[in-house]
Amino acid sequence: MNKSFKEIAQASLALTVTALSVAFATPGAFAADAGDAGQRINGGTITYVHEQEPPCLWGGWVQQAYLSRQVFDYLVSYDNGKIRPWLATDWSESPDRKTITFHLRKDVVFTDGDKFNADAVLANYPVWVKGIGWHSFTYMTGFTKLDAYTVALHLSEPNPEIYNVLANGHYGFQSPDSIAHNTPEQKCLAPVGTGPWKVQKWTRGEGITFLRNDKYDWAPPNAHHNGPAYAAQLDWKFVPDATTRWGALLSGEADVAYQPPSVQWKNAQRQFQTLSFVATGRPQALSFNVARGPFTDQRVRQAFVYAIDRKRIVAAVFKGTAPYEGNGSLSRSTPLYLNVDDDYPYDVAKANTLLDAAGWTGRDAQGYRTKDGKILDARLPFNQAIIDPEGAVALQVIQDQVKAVGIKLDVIPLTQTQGFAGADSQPADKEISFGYWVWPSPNILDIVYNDKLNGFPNGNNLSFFSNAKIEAQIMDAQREPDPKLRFQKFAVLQKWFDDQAIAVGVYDFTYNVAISKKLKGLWQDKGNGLLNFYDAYFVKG
Amino acid sequence: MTASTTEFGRPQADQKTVPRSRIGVPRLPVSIWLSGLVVLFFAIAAIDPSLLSTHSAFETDLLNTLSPPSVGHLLGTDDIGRDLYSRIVWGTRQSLLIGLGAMAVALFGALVLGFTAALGPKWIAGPLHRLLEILLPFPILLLALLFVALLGPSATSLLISVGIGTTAGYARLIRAQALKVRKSGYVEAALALGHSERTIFRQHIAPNAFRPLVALVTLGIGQSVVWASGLSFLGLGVAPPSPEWGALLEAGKASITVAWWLEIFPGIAIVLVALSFTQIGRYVQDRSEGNLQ
Amino acid sequence: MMDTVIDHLNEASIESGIGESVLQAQGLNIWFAQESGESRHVVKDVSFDLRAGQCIAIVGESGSGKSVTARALVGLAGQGATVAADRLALEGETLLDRPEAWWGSVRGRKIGFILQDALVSLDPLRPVGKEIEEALWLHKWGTRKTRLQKVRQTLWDVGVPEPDLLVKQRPGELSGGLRQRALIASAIALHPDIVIADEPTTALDVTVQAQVLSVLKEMLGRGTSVILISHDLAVVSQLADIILVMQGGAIVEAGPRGEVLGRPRHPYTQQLIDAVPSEHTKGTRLSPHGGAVAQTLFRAERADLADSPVPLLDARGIVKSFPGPGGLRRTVVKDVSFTLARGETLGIVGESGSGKSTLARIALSLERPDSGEVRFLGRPWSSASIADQRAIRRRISVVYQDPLSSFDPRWRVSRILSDAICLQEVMPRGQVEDRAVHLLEAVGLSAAHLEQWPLRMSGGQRQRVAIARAIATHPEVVVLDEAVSALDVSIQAQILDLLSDLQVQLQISYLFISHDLGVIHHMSDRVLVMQNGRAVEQGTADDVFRNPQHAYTQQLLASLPRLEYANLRKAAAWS
Amino acid sequence: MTSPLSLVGEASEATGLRPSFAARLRPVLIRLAAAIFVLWGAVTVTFIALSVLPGDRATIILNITSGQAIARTPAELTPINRAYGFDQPMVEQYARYIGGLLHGDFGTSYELQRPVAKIIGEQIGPTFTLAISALVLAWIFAVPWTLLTAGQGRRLGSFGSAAETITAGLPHYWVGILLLIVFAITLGWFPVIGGTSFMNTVLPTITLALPLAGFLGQSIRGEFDRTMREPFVLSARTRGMSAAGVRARHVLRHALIPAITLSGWAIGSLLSGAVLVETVFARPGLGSVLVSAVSDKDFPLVSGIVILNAFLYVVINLVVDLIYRLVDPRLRGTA
Repeated sequence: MNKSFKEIAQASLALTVTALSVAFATPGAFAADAGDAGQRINGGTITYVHEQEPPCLWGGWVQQAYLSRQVFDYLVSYDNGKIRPWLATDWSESPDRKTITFHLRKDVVFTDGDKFNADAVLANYPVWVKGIGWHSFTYMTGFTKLDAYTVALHLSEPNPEIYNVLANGHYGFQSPDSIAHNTPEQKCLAPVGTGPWKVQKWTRGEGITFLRNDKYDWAPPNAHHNGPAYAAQLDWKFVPDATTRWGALLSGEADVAYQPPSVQWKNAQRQFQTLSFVATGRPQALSFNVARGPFTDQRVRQAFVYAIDRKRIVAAVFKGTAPYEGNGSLSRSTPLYLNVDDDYPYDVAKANTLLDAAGWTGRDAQGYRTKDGKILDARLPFNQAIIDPEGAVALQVIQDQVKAVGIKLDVIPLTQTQGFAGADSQPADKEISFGYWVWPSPNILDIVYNDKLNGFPNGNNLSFFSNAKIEAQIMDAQREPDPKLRFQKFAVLQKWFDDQAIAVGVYDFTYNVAISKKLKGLWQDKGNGLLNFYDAYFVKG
Repeated sequence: MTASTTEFGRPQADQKTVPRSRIGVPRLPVSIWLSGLVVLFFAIAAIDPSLLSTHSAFETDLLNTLSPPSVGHLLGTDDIGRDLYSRIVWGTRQSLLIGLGAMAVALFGALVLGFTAALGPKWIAGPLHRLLEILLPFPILLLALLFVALLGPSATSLLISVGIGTTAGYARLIRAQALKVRKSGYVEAALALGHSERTIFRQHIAPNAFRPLVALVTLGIGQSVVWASGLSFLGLGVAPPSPEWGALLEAGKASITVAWWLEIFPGIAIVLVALSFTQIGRYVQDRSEGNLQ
Repeated sequence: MMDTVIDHLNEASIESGIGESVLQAQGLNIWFAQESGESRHVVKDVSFDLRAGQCIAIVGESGSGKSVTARALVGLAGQGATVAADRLALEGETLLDRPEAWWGSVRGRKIGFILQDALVSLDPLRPVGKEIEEALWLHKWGTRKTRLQKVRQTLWDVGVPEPDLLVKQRPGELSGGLRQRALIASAIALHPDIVIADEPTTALDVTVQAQVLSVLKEMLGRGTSVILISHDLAVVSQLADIILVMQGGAIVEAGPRGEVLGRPRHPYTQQLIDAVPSEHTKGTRLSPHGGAVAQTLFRAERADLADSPVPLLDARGIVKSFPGPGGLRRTVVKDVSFTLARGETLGIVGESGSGKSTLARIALSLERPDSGEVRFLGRPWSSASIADQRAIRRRISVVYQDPLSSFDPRWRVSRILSDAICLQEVMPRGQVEDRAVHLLEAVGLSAAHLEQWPLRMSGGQRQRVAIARAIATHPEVVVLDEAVSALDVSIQAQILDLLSDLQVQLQISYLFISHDLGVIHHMSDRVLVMQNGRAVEQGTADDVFRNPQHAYTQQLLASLPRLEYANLRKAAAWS
Repeated sequence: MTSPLSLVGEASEATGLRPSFAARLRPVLIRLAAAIFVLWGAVTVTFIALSVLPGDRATIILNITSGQAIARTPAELTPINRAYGFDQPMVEQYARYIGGLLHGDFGTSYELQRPVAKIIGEQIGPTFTLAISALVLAWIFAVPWTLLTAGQGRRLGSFGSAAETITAGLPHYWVGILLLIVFAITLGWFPVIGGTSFMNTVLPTITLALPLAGFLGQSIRGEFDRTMREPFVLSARTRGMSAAGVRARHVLRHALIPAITLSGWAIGSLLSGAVLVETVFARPGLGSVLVSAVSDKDFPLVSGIVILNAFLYVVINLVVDLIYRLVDPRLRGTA
């Protein structure tokens, strides 16, 4: 391990921990860490009720990472901001920080008996490229084999957070044999990994049964034990309705429930153990269209933000299940996050002043502001597959509140088809976008504010922001080798986007679970909150 | 052929006149009165909701969320403090519009398809009849899903999708009815008198084939409201702030463990409308059948 | 009045000199509760005394209360009925206020009940054998095996030739005669002492009717008492010892058969007897007040009609077949030819299924014959193009058996008539109405009926409207397809009189189709007898009826029940 | 009265053959041809409908696999278009699909990356069980109910009929939620999480059966009341049969006939209802698969479900036809 890596790791640890502790206290973040090992029961079936069912177990969607994490292992492990070894025992960076050499463990076998080695890493790379839609944002360009258990990872840009990426659930390893010979269907339903669990059966619409990998002996150092998982079986069920999940936990049919209804969150904290994890990356944020329409005017953007009481909305709608987030670029768990929660407090008078100044002085019959005969109208299409029902409710309150200052907000729900087909994604289609992106690195700025992607409009740029200078500044921050300077540069950028009100945060995408009191040891991965059932065990009584 | 002297079992066969009360209003069963009142209430709500509502349907009140039914909020408030009663009242227009509109769409399609399939020239009637056979096994919901996917989730696409989803069924009924009327004595009598086919269609077949459908139409309005709310429930319905009833149910689901009223009252509204239209429809049906006997 | 009736009854029973009283009714009254809360008095003070082995007939027209009376005797007067009597007794035991369970043991065992038209009076979904066996099973008679034997025996007794085959068949698969016998078998399987037969022969062909009557006759011979309900005096005259004439719920005349039919005292009885059409009534009026037809109609003069030697209708070699079950075609009309001259009535008579109605439809060009042709005034008619046919249609009109179904249910009388009137010529609205009133008056109705719904009119009034519509277009030919078959005898008499008057006045030719030999003989100049699609005999009415050549015609006439006593009297009165 | 599959009756009417073997075979062949025609039509309609739907298939596939909702660059789309053959003309894609069908190949789901036949094979069981048990339960509810309340006077009749009207107007998902909350979550009598075991099937079945029972009840009642006025009812009474006996032994059978026809029709609506019920109870089945397949323009999967549905419709109506003939022997021998 070379010097610069340690420094980076320490710096990011410090920053992230501060951010987390300041912003969002999570009671019992490590559920029952103190569980009495003497009462532990070996074996048993853990039933977890989750919300969404992805098409395949593995892929680029965070819903898939939740599942992949159970059957795959990763090169490194992300432990509270610190990078720890896992399948790679040791690594070093080249001076230009664009090549990282990983030394691999030699005792790891896939559940189909295939060996994990440099060839296996190389065999997985094309799979990642094909299967992870946003792969190019990681700046990875490929692996080369140095010897049977040594590989070199090549990057197009230096990326200090590449370790977070490699640890984040998507970049797991499948057996080379299965990649070469299994049918697409097998690869989709039951990919073969080295992880603590293997898929036994996926009943679509119902759930997945995982069986313990009895040969497992290569847990990361931040796990609580090594060797096979404590429980013998993991039943991962898909239950779309929150109330039903809550009922299942109450009745004892489930041991762990994803996202209980917000109205029951206080109860959940009382009656059960709970875990919360604020996802890294971008929070649920409002991105204003700065390419055309009324929000090209900074005053109008700011007025919109002053007009909404974000803190109170989030408190009322989410009832503690998700924290308010002021920053529109980075969530509070993302490395190098800057807290801007106190900017833009709820101030209707200020909003009105700003709008008047921007020339929206006329009023129509319904009280909406007009300028040159045009109503101050903002369309906000949102994908129902991505914004949960409570997010949609928050939008309704926003709609009601901006009406008070004369802004007409059209909240337009899109079906899954429309959403995934990229409907209403052109500058002419909308004035405001609403959405999040789970991403373990501050280079999210590069992804969401970049005008062009390979010469074509960048679909991730929801604000249609186009400013070569800022783009260069983002890349400069990204390339900055000194952690302190890098933090400063990213802080400046975050502050700039906040001041400009190009995007403002509303709430953080939060992964909450409620856990039965008889299940201990369950923990959430500190990279993107993935549940780790490997350490979970039942206790007597 | 049976002689029509079957008196037994129908001793009041010649007593078909509607009993009338003194002021000349037909004496209607209590259930019809009640149904009428319900329809009237919702009709007013649809025409001018402000006459019946107590609050704004859209104004949020974050200090007063999920409060149970009380004098201030007759049916309680929702998760962002909106008055449920007023939301139901304001949602009436859209819900009923979807019900009526879907029925209108279904009826229009069914009339064109049904009559053409029954009476059109052979080269079109045959294939059309087969087309109806193809559409029938399509689950209504699948057609609806397709249309919502095509048009996006909105009241219009709900209306069109439910309408088109139910068209084939009605078209088949109209076809059967038209064929039946075409074989009736009065059509033959008109033919024997020397009327043209067109006149006979206009004077006899069209109105008489449609007659028994009047009841079905009212039944169908209620059913359409239920179907549309089902689609809203699947998230394929009207935009969120809109208080369409299906959307209310969908929204209430999340809080049902602490706020039963959010799920119960919109459901009752839907059932009441479906029930009232059905009652009236069945009454009309009974009357019209009585007249046809 | 009441006293005299009872006196007569007693006289009658003494006269016939048979057995003791088995079923007695004194002052039987029945009311029906109505929706309005009031009640309708439908049976008023009916009394009779049925003796063992005796047949009492109750005669009356629809609505006279005869069927309700019959049903009250088995405790099934109907929902909302209130039955009261001074005495209503079966073999000395009262029938009033009996619990359901008690009735269950009486019905079918002590009193058998035969309804009209077995097609609807037997469960169409069940084999006939099951239905008859059920009667035995209900009264816990025998074992399954002996019951089946008994069923066959009973069927044999009522004259079913192949009982083994019949038990497995359903009513729909049986001919009218077999069906009616099966129904009788189900009612008498347990040899009840009393059999009530409610219109047992209505809607049956004349030959089948004769068979059924003979079965009833046999039962009487075996000592069973029978109450026979009928609207048909001729049928009644075959069986009854005592006849009760009911009108408006009350008995207006009662007495032994010979007396009631031969020397009727009540004018209503007289009227009923006079109304029966037959060979003797030909050329006479049947109804006392069907008379005065308004002379308001004008006869259409047409150039092409003037002394044309060609017949109005000329049908040659008509053949018509329809697809039947199993892909077979059934030939319904086989090589039938006829002509119809101006002002003439051609009667077409035959039993159900003989093809007479199909022939009528071909004569109307509503159906195209497979081969053969019908010509109108020598011009193509059945083979003409649709447009040419339309030009002729108004000159050949039609009256159906069931006028109600031939009216659009949404139309009032005025619309029905103006629809036909306007086809003839375009005229202003007021004139149309005038003409509609003329037409109504011509058929014995008035302007008051213009705004009525056919549904709310009586059967006779409806048929008058149908006739008014038929003559509205100044037709030369009117096809009357069983036009009076569904009417009560007195109404039938009025309609027949009306038709005769109109014929004389308007010089219309009638193609008169009926299964009723009496009606045909009364109305027709010439007669065509049809059997199984063939015209077996043709000739003048008197020739055919008095001197039938074909065996089938002879059989038909032999089966016809005749109103013996009345005929004697009438023949004497008119000769 | 025509059979529900009126295709057949009309077709055979026009023929003038002797009832030879060929003639007996002919209706069967016609029926078969009609069924195949219905299947083909259903597939074609689905193909056209899904082709017309807006949204680029490759974009959808790409976005679903990455969990994003953005427009894609041609560089990203081209390989996917090539892999799935979306770059070929529509007619060719259609021909390829139909060709596959003729060889028994239902294609592979775009979204789930699996053979459609396999997906449907997995999901048909729970849905079919649900639909059929709901149909059976609806009958179990409706028949005794009408037998108890129909034809016994006005007051009882209106009570029975009102109950039917209310149940017939109940929205499936609403009933489902209430049952779930009351009987599974609050009282704990039934499991909360959907599965396919017997206990898991009880509440969904009741949910789906209740409105159907209302419809069946209405139709049975109408026919029941009508049949009660038939002369053969009086005729049976005069033979000594009790009122209850006549109702159970004679009238009921007649009254069931229209309800049997309705049951054949109900299959389409049962499957639609199953989608909602499966969503409420988080029960595996075709419903949720169908909803997401349509959303993702997953043509092979939607088409597979449509074919299956049309096939079931045809088969069930054949069964209904048979039951029909069993109950109403008058129809026997009419082809």
